[in-house]
Amino acid sequence: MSPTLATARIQNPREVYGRTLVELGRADPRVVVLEGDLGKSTMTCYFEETFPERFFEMGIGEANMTSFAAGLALTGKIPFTNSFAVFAAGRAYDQIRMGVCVPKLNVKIVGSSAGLSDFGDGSSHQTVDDVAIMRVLPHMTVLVPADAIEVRKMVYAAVAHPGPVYIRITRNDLPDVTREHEPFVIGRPGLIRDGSDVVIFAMGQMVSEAVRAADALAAEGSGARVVNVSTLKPVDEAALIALARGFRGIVTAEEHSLIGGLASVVTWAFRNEHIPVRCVGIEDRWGQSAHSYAELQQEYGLTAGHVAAQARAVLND
Amino acid sequence: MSPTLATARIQNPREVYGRTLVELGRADPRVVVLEGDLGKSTMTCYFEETFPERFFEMGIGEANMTSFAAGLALTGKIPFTNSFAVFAAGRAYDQIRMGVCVPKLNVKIVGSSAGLSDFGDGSSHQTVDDVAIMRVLPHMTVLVPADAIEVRKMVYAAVAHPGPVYIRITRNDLPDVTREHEPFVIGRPGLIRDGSDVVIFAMGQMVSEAVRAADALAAEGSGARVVNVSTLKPVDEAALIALARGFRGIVTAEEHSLIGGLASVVTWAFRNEHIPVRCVGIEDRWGQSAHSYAELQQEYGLTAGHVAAQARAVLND
Amino acid sequence: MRRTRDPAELARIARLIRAHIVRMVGIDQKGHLGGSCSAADIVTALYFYQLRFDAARPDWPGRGRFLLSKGHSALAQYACLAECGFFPKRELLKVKTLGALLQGHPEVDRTPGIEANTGSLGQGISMACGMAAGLRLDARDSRVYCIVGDGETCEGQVWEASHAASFYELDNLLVFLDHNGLMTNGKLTDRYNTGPYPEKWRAFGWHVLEIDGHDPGAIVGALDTAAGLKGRPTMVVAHTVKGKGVSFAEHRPEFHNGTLNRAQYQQALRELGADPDAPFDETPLCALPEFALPGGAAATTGGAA
Amino acid sequence: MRRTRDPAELARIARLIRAHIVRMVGIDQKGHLGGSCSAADIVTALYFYQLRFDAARPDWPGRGRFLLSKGHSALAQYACLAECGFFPKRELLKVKTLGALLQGHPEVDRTPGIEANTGSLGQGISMACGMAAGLRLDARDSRVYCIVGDGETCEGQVWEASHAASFYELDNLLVFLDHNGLMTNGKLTDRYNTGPYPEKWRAFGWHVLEIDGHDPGAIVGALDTAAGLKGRPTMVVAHTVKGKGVSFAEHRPEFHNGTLNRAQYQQALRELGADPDAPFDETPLCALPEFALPGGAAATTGGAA
Ligand SMILES: Cc1ncc(C[n+]2csc(CCOP(=O)(O)OP(=O)(O)O)c2C)c(N)n1
Ligand SMILES: Cc1ncc(C[n+]2csc(CCOP(=O)(O)OP(=O)(O)O)c2C)c(N)n1
Ligand SMILES: [Mg+2]
Ligand SMILES: [Mg+2]
Repeated sequence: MSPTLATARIQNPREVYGRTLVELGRADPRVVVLEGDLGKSTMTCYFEETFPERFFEMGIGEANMTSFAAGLALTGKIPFTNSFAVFAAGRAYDQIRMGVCVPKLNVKIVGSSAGLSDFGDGSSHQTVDDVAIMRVLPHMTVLVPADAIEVRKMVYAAVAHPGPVYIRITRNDLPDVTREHEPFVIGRPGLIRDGSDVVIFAMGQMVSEAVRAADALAAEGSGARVVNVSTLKPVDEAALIALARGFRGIVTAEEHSLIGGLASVVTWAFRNEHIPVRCVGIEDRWGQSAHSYAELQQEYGLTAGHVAAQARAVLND
Repeated sequence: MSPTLATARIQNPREVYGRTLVELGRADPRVVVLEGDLGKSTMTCYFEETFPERFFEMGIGEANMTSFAAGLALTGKIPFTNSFAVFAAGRAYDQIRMGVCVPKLNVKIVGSSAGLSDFGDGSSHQTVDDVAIMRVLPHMTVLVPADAIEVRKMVYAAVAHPGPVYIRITRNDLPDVTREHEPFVIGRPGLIRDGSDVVIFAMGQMVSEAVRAADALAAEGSGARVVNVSTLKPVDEAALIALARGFRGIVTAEEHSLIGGLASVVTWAFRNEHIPVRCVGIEDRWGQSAHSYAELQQEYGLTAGHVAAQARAVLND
Repeated sequence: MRRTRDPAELARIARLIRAHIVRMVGIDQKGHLGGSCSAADIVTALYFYQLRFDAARPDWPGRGRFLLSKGHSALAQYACLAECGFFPKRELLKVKTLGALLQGHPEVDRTPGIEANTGSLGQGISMACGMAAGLRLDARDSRVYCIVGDGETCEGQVWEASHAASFYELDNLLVFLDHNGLMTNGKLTDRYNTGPYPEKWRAFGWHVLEIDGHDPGAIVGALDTAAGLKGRPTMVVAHTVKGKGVSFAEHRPEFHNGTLNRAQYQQALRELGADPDAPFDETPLCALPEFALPGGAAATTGGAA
Repeated sequence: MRRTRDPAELARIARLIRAHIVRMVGIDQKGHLGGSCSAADIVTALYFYQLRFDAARPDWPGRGRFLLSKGHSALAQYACLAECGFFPKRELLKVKTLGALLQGHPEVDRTPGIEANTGSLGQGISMACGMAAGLRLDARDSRVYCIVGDGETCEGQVWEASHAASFYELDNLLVFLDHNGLMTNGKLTDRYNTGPYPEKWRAFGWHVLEIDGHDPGAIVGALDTAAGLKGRPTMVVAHTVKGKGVSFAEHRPEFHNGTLNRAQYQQALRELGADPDAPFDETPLCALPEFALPGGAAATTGGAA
């Protein structure tokens, strides 16, 4: 039940994303890919090489890319739009909203280099807000993979799911924390590691930090259950509540603003549950440049240490 | 303490907005106004008539309007951008985010015909999401007036406040529910009507519905305190908690998605308070056309009756 | 359905369409009269001359696609769809009411014959490009038709789409510019000039035609000409009059999304040759003998694509 | 600071600026080498010939404004700002580190001499228009200079801004198009063509000049010419080479936001006439006698606006 991160395989989620698109391109001729001039970062370059006729370079025009994808969906295709998350979601917000989400079109939006993972480029290339703005859209499904294993399953799930899907992908390498053989089901939270004192609901990159935090807490005699909340919409509130039943407190952990992301999902789901909750996330601040991702994790309070500290605090609440 | 809505003056918020812009234009030469081809709806037409040289018709280009306003702010102006809320906020989301909010520029964004108030035009012209997407932006101030009295004060407050402000304005006439002589202070919730059993936190148009609900509840012997939460960001969480202390339950009421608006603000603020809460708002659906606003209020569960029903329910929780 | 290229017949149908627009605007309610009337002749020519469709199977994959990028002119399209038999004509009278088939702006999942959700300006032309690309991927000969507003050209997305269409050589795409010179709040040349249009689209790599957008012969001619233009998309700059056909609304921005009082409503109908007091005729044109195809041939014949 | 219009001197300074760009890109880290180098001659001419500023008072209202709409080329601007004395040169070596004055993309509230936050492509040119309008409202003679990328012209907002600038007759606005033919992932003509540029901006109502963007004489000439062009904004289509000055990076998309290994780093510096082993010279050009103004005259003199 407890993955040891020390020995876990490390994979790059966007690399796996790019390879999975090719698999799906082979399996389903309806899959088409649109790119906003970042194909060597988003890794749609593999799809372009393999299926040039189903690949559309859309230049640096995220709005048009998105509505163009809507048009492709209206002819029965399953288009994936690609750019950095900040642009894929935010620059094309109205196009996603009006053209895709209102009519529930089959467009998949993939936000790459999400969160703070484009550490060098600073505030303009970092997303603290993408989950929030995608979550408020009726008909949207919002997925945040915890590792590359989940990326692959999610891309399959997105193709199988009729309707708009947003997938948030980090630039960072990530250790495998989910299990290859377990199916991914949209909406279902995943138990990663068990414990009986505090439950840590974590999203994306923070799932592995939560596992590390749980290791530290275990050494101190506190049991932390780590739950991977990789579907941010739709949320199975009953499942979350069931997973926290009998626990003394909840910690949430996300590499996203505390407004509108996982902390919102959980505090909303538990609004009438009366169980103490503490939240780890970005405190209503913009991103900034740094020499490494680790520096930003420290600066924004997004390490295993921060998660463990909140777990200790909530156990004392 | 209890306004009687039956005899309250009715005013049109956008009319008052337009007049106030002219007052401010007179008082402060830095005030400039940008319009996205809807000046006779947003009522910036008054400013245009009075100060043509400080009025900029920007055509139907909300992105450029917003960044152009950022440029004006960078030369010391206090620009107001204007369009329907759906476009002012959503079509220019990235421009507001990157160009205005990251550097905390002095740009005021006014979203007109907000919520479902453009009832005939349907989903493409109705905003269920604007408060959510504006709230996730660091440095942003988000204001939702309960009546025209508050509109005027907010426009003054926006000019006095250095930094980005979003103001959400309905197309509907509204009865005066706030008091002319009481100052508006950004962040401060306003006590509209008192009671001691349940507290209703309401936003915008729903404040008057909440007052009507409180009247109905009073007739049944239940006391409802109505609080106008007209600043959705920054939120004075301690003030909200103090206003609910000793109450048996909370109801929130907003003409906005339950995701990301007032319900999020309140459930977040009360996350460790353990007081029952029920929320009235739009349940993750898009808007649609109707013959009247009242029909949509009914359809989306946004009447005084719906508020009163949730109050009764929370008192039984 | 039978096709006609007779200018007089198309003009007669367009008058009927405009009368429906007036009915849908109604009395003392807001409605997009101006832009619906300026586009009415083009929309009419598309449905009654050009477009290949099967009203009984609105999602027939072989159909031509038509979408209004200027979605606020939906009334013109709704009227044509009703007369072509996509849904009962009485739906026109329920437009914009709660639960109606016909929403304030086009909605693809609600209304048979509507191809996309438009209403947020600038998006529809991008969708049209995506459709054209999708049809080509499937090696379909269907064409995509789209109308953009001149005010709409303020939206940068129109130019993004124009780059895409020309780069991908979407010669199965034909766009009309409804060049009525007005946006919501006045004259484009006064308030925010986005012309000259032919030069712009030529520089963006399109074929450009210029016509009188109220001359059915010219519209049909442009459709025929465009069918032969290869290698690039075609833009037809159509000179139009906002509010066309309703004398007091012509050239008047007040009627962009304006209100008719009872007298205006009645006058408008009369000017369009309709009797305001007559009961609403529920029989669609497609049910008339002169529009039914002889010998029960499939409704999908006729029409260029 | 003293101004120079001597092409040889400007070329010499531009080499120095490029060497700083290489230093900021560093070894085994990502950095926007290509677009910074393609814009280096233009940025150099702006700071050392054209722009009116006071490095000690970066917010002096009488200054000319320069902003990079293609914000990812900030390294070129940072280097010039440092050499002009806006901040200590050693800040260049801390670029993109936590808490640094110099962020990955320009930030107005962080960095003296930076005029706006750019990095999300397409927005800067709109901001430049707004600044030009604001300066005109205040009856200032300051001018606004801006650089857009050719890939950036995919963004519709560039064309929205182009409409605004021409409609408002912003003749105090001068924009350079850094036409290096490449975007992130390859050649524009192959991957997503947005040319031809002069035709487009002429159709959008701009004055258009065309120059070799690496010829300081031509850049200075365009600046002089543009100063006399009235009634409309001016676009200078500058033909450039991405990665210019670093032989192995020229015309190569890999170095758009690429990585230099140690050998490449050293070679690049050497090609630019810099000794990779020499200690970093912390003295800015503005402190050298030949760049200081004679007799301590205010730094704000010189420069066109
Ligand atoms: C993105 C967006 N901004 C604003 C509006 C509001 N709006 C609806 S129609 C219109 C004017 C359109 O003018 P034009 O394109 O010339 O249409 P026409 O004259 O044919 O009616 C405006 C501003 C909108 N629908 N979408
Ligand atoms: C809105 C937006 N989309 C995508 C990007 C990512 N991006 C940064 S630079 C670049 C390519 C720019 O090409 P060009 O404008 O030609 O610049 P240059 O060749 O001068 O470097 C892209 C796609 C961005 N910064 N902003
Ligand atoms: Mg028009
Ligand atoms: Mg380039």
